[in-house]
This record gives sequence, C-alpha cells and structure tokens, in this order.
Amino acid sequence: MTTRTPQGLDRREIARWVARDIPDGAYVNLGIGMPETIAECIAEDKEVILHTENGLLGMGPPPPPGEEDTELINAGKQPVTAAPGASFFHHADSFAMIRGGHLDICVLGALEVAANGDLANWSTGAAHAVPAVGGAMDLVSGVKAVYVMTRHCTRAGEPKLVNECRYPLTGRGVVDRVYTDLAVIEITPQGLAVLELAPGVTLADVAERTAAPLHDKRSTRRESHPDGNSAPSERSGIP
Amino acid sequence: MTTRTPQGLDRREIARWVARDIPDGAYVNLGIGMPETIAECIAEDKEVILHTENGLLGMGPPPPPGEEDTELINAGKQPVTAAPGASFFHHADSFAMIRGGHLDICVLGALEVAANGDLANWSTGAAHAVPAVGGAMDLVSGVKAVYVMTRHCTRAGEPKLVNECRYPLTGRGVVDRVYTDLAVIEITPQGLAVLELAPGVTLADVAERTAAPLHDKRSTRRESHPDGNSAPSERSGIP
Amino acid sequence: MIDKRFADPSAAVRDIGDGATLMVGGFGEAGSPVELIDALIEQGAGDLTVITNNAGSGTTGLAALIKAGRVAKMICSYPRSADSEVFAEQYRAGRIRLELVPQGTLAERIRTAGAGIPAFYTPTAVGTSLAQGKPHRRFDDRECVLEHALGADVALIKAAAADRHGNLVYSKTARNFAPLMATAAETTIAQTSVVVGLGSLDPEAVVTPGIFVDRVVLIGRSPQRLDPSGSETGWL
Amino acid sequence: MIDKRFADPSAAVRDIGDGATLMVGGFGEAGSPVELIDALIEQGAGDLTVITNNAGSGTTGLAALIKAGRVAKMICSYPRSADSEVFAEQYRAGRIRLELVPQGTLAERIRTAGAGIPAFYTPTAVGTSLAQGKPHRRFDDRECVLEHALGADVALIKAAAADRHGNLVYSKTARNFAPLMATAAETTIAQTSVVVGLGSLDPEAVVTPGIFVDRVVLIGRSPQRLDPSGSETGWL
Repeated sequence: MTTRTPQGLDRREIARWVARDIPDGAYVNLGIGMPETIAECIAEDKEVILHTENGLLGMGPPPPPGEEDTELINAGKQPVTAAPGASFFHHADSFAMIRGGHLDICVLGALEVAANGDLANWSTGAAHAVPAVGGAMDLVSGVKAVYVMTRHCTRAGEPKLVNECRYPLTGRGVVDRVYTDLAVIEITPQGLAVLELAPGVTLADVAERTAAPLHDKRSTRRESHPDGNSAPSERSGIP
Repeated sequence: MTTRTPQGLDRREIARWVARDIPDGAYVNLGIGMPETIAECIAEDKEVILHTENGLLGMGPPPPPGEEDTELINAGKQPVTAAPGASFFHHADSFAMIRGGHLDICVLGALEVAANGDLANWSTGAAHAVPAVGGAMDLVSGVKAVYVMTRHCTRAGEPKLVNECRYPLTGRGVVDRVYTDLAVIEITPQGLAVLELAPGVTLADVAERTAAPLHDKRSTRRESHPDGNSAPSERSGIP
Repeated sequence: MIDKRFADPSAAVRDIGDGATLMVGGFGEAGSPVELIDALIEQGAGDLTVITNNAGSGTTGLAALIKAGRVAKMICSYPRSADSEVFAEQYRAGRIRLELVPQGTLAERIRTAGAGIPAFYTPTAVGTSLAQGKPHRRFDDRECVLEHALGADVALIKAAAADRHGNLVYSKTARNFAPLMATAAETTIAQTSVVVGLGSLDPEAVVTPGIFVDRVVLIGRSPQRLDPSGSETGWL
Repeated sequence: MIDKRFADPSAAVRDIGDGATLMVGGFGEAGSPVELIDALIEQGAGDLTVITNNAGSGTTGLAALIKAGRVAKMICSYPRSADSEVFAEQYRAGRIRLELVPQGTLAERIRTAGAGIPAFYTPTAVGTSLAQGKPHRRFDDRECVLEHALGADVALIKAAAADRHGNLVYSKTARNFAPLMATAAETTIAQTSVVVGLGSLDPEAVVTPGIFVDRVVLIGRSPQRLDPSGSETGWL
C-alpha cells in the first residue's frame, strides 16, 4: 500500500470525461452543482439536448451578463437560455419525460454510492438539517442511465464508494456509472468495476480510497485521457 | 286512466327547456344526437361555454356551408367553429376537465333512466351489435350535474324511465334530471319527481308512460312553458 | 446532429413487424395519419393490435387496414361509424377482437404509459360491465377501479408542423390523442405537411417536445416548404 | 357574461380563511405570485397548509408569509434555499411541519387531483424513507408505491397573460407548477401583468383553459394594456 496522494482530475476535467461519453443526439439532465459544468464541455460536433426539470427541453448556455431573465432558469435556479428547437412545459409533463424513461442520461452528485448501485445524495439524516429531495428520486427511478459525478472522497478523506450507504437512500440499485477525480467506475452485478483511470492514478490508489471491492474492467491497460475521443466502442452507446 | 295521446314537445322545444335551465357562465358538454340541438337554443344574453371532449373548449356554431374544416369537429364528428376565447387541448387534458369535476353540466341521451339515477345509454347488449361507449362513462362519473334529454318513451311506446335498467349501465345513480317531451323530472332520494309538465300534458299522462312511481314536486301547479325564463329560483343554479 | 426526418412514409414504417402493437392518432378523420397507414398496408405487417379511438371510417386509412385483415385486436372507445361497416363485419364474423375502454380512461391509460405510471384509480366505469373483474378500492367514500397503463411498440400520428428535432404542433381538434400516443410508444412516427427550420416553432407553443418523436415524415409537399429562415440544409 | 377579473389582489384573496390549504406556483422566484402572497399576508389568514415546490427565498413572498407565522405546514420537494433561512428557522424550532414529496410525485399528485384520479402507482421513492408506510405493489416486476391526489382550497399562480375567461399563457420556466395547480384547487386565482381581449390568445397556444381559473388579477399595469382589438370595455 502506498501513502502518496495522487493528483487526480479537477472538476472541469471530470466534466470533460463525462461529456466525452455522452453520445450525439442524447437527451440529458444535468444535476445541480458539479454536473452543471458538463454542459460547456460537450464537443461542438455533438448535438446533445439538455433537459431541466423545471420545464425546459433544449437548455442553452447562460446568457451574457445583463441579459438574465428571472423567468428563464435551470433547476439550480441559475439563469440560462433556450436553444433553437427548445420547448417549455409544465412540471407534470417534465416529469413524464423523466419517470417515463424518455431521457437517456442524468448526471447527479452523490454523498455515497454503494457497490450494488444504491445512491444517497439528498440527506445526511442529521436531526436539525432541513431535508430537501427535489427531483433526484424521480430522476434515478426514470432515466435510462444514471451517472454520478463526484469527488472520490469527502473533504475529510472518507470514501464515497462504499459497501452499503449509511445516509438515507435516493434510490436502490440505480447508479450505472461513477465519474470521480480518480476513475470511471461501473456498477456491475459483481460490484464496482474500474473502466478507466485518471492520468497518473493507479488501481491501487483507487482501491485504497474505495470502501468496497474493486474489479478491473479496463479494456486496455493504458491509462486513457479524458480529452480523447477514444472511449472503447462498447462504451460509446447508452447502456 | 286516460287513453288520449298527449302531444308533448318536439325536439327543439325540449332543447329550449334544457337551454333555459343552463345558467349564464356555465361550462357545458352536449352529447351526440338530440342534445346537440341545445347549443342553438341558448339565449343571446347568456355566455355559456361549450366543451367537446375531442379537445375544444369554447365550441362555436357550425360554419357556413363551404367553410367546414375537417380538423375542427365536435364529438359527433360534425364541423363546428371555435368561439372567441376558445382553446384546443389533447384528450388527457380534455378528460381531466370531465373526470375532475370542472364541467358544470352535461346533457346526454338515454336508452333508460332508473328511479335511482342509473343510466343506460351505450349498449343494448344485443349479441351482434358493436359496443361503443365513447366518453359517456367518463361524463357521468365526473360532471357536476348530469342531465338526460330524451323522448319519454321508445318508438315502440315503451317507457324509458323505469324502476331498474335492463340494458348495460353507463353509470350508477348518476342522473340528476331528465328532460323529455312530456316533463322535467328530477332524480331524488325518493325516486322520480316531476318538476314541470309540458303544455297540455297532465301528471297522469306522464305517470301512465313511466314505469316507476312519480312524485309531484312542481313548485307551482301552473304548467310552465319552455320558452319562458320563469324557472323557479331554487332550480336556476347548478344542483 | 439530430435529424429525425425520413424520406417517405414507406421508409418510416419499414420495420414494423407482424404482431406489433400500434397506436393510431385521430378522432374520426381529424388527425388520422392516413398516408402512414397506407404505407403500412403496402408494407404488409399483420396480426396487429391497434389502439385508437374509433375503428375507421370510409374505405381508406384504418378502415382499409382492417379490411385487409391485418388487425387482430382493437383497443378503442367508439368502434362504430355511420359511414363504415368494415370493423362491424369483421367483429361479427369473429375475425377481430375488441377491448372496449371508456374514452377518458383510454386517454389516461396512454398518458400514464408515457409518464412511467403503471396504474391509476378512476371512478369512471365503476358499476358497469367495463369495470367487472378489475380491482376496486374506495377513496373518500368513492368507489374506484384500477386501470393499467397502455403502451405500444409504434405510434402513428399526424401533426400540423414539425422540425428536425421532432417538435410538433397540431391543428385544432386534430390534436386529440396524438400528443399522448407520442409519449407512450417505443417508436413514434409523425407525418406532417409542413417541416420548418429549427427554432421556427414558438417554444411556448410546442405541444409535443421532440424527445417523444422518433421519425418525422413530410407528406405531399415539396422541399421549398422548408422554412428558409431555419438552419435546415434541405429535405433529406 | 363571464368576467373573472378582480379589481386588485386584496379583493381576490379576501375570502381565504384560517386553516385553508393553499397551492402556490413558482420554482424559486420564477412564477412566484408575489403580489397575491403580499395581499394574503396583509389579509391575515393563518394556520395555512402550503403546497409548493420550494419554501421561499429572500424576504418577500412566501418567505414573508412563513416569517409572519401564517404557515402551519408545508408540502414541498425542496424547502432549502441559499438565500433564505426563514423556513429552516421555523422548521428547527418545531413551529412548522413538513411533508417532503419528490418533485415529480408532487407534480403528479397535483395533476391527478385536478383530473379526478384519486391515486396512482409510481416507482419513484421506492426503497427510500419517503415511501415508508405506503402501500406497495409490483407491476411488470417493478415495485411501485401508491400515492394520493393532492388538492387544495385555493391556488395562487402567476401568468404572463390572461383574458376575461381566465385563459392563461405563461412565460418560459415560470410556467412550472401553475397549470397543474390551476386544475387542482377549488378556487384558482391568477395574477398577471397583461390582460388581453377575448380572442387575442391563440387557441392552439393557451396553456390553461379558462375553465380552471376563477379569478384574474391585473398587477401593476394601467388599463391601456388591454388589447384594443379585443371586445373588452375596459378594466373593472
């Protein structure tokens, strides 16, 4: 076991990793916080349609300063724009898209992800915290592929990938894939499987910071780089 | 018992009777067939909004000949127009209006009405007939007041107002009031109650042609005329 | 690049197989996707289950599909027509099965299939033969019946205008079941006589967002109908 | 003659009583009917149950209603705000109860209340604490939970434009819950800054048909905003 601290990726680099794996033509919901960064990392030659659950399909980039519209916001309540081909609709229609399985991918943050795909991301269960769930439970139960984008460990250095979640669950067995600063990890029937490592990060580095067994499913032993469009073909489709 | 045949009202006169009792500002669905006549009998000084379940609120009169639009029809598949203030919507929204209790009145035809308000109007149950129910079951279960407009007897002279329906039911205990060529009859917890008689028609005439006991609830013993706006005040609102 | 336009009705319906469950938009003739149905008749798929409101009128479209013997079962609310005996003849002859559903229940069953809701309770039809044998439950003293979501393999619908993303608007009462069916089928095929450039449809007035539509087929119009203000490079 | 216009917010909220269940449109501040809420604060009704997505931001509108101690219970999906501690303080002090509902389930519960559907099954929240104690049932091998319709006495919503029949259109993502709440309350009160003449709204683009709206209140605009092409005789 090594005690060195691998550098890992920064937020934007993780976002580029996720963006690389979103196929052209996908309908995608990006969760509040870290996943919002993904929007600006999607390659120009892909047409990806962004959904925001407060009633917009075809979300465009933030407006230039001074052109914000308080009635045109995303789920994080940040000002956005409507891209050509966009449509507005009410909340029941918006969640029909989500619950009905019409979205291809959602990317959410996480407090914990368990080896069986359980996700905890809405509440620490602390006595005096105000619980707030938003659309997270709807997204994980309805969207075809659920990706998590998160730091591999908490600020205190605790692993977020665990055998069993301690926090209240958002959904059981719902996560398909996790993108962290260290690795891309797939949830398989056998548990966590590393698909890819960040540059300069070893399997041992990841294993040391993961509180559940890790399988190695890297299709090549070469470390890949999030900038490349070199995702193995079996991973380029929507699971 | 008399054997004379009372003249009774014609179709248009019954329609005027119903129209008189529809209050200003009401949202109304008029069934296919006889009830369609009611639309043109509503007084000019009332604003009544007509709903047609195939997706239009604010149905206007038929268009002039030559101006029919095959994509602007009513539930009877006849060409209509859209009045100022109209809106178009899909079938789930249309039946949300119906089932959700947002319509004030619907007027339907009938095969039979029972003394307890049971309605049969969609099937004779004949072996080789093609059953077709349309929106009738939705209307009777959802609309605030269900009126029936019908001849008092079948062409063969059989009473349509009965103790118990023989035909398959459209709904149980759903009818509030029946307008026939002979009388206006309310469904009460005690059974059928005559509210009004057509000119020249006696209570005995009606009783003779009704296969269930009749109560007399006429507020005045004078026979009223469908043209008048003289509906007793306790009947001018929506039950 | 998202471009859902198909060259013609034949190409759009080519992969519909025998035994498929099909939704067909329209209320009477308003909103009936006649050209898509004609292409399907020519294509030959049979043993179909058809979910729709009526059972065809006249001798074209759905009536022709039924007459050609391609429909094994109809799920609809009003399979009676003043101007067509096609369904009635096959029904009486026992060559076609019928599941009769109240119109509002039919609409909601389709909507819930699209919305990921497997079942719902409704007061409609309680106490009638159409609720017999189904689970009942009381809510606030009102007896209700459990109805299940109704999805399909393919939806054939007709729109008034579309763009290459599959955003749709409709014409008047031709809208009827189409926006619901678009959400409830694995593959939704929309015919239209107008394709506009992306961004030409008012985002506030789009009725069916493109996420629900897989294929858009332009019927009987030439490429110059494409909105010149749009970003389209022309008809496929 | 149908004319749902009310002279001002005070008149429109005058009869809301203590203990009422209130729906309040808006997602964050987008679509929040601030002037109606302000009038309600002034009116004084208390012991309210409020159904809405968030629990107020800043110090105005819903946050002010909560701060004034008028809200006994919130039913919402996301009562957390970066810029307001009002709800959190009252919640921690035990002065306000909270029923937390997943956002899509909240939307569907409101929609079904308006549509006459007393309950429905959904996969959302199964296996979590928010589904505990509720009836479960499997459909096609998928475990689902039974959720009930959620109606209200009054809905306060904000529209972009209205006519005297109560037909409404909205602005962008300010639409959110408003069209659903309009259908689910005994009395629906819509504020708007634009009232147009009857017939001025495109029937294809009306989002909330007037049948769902009881009162329309023009906010902060003068009568000349009335569309001169309409049949209106002027502001009440």
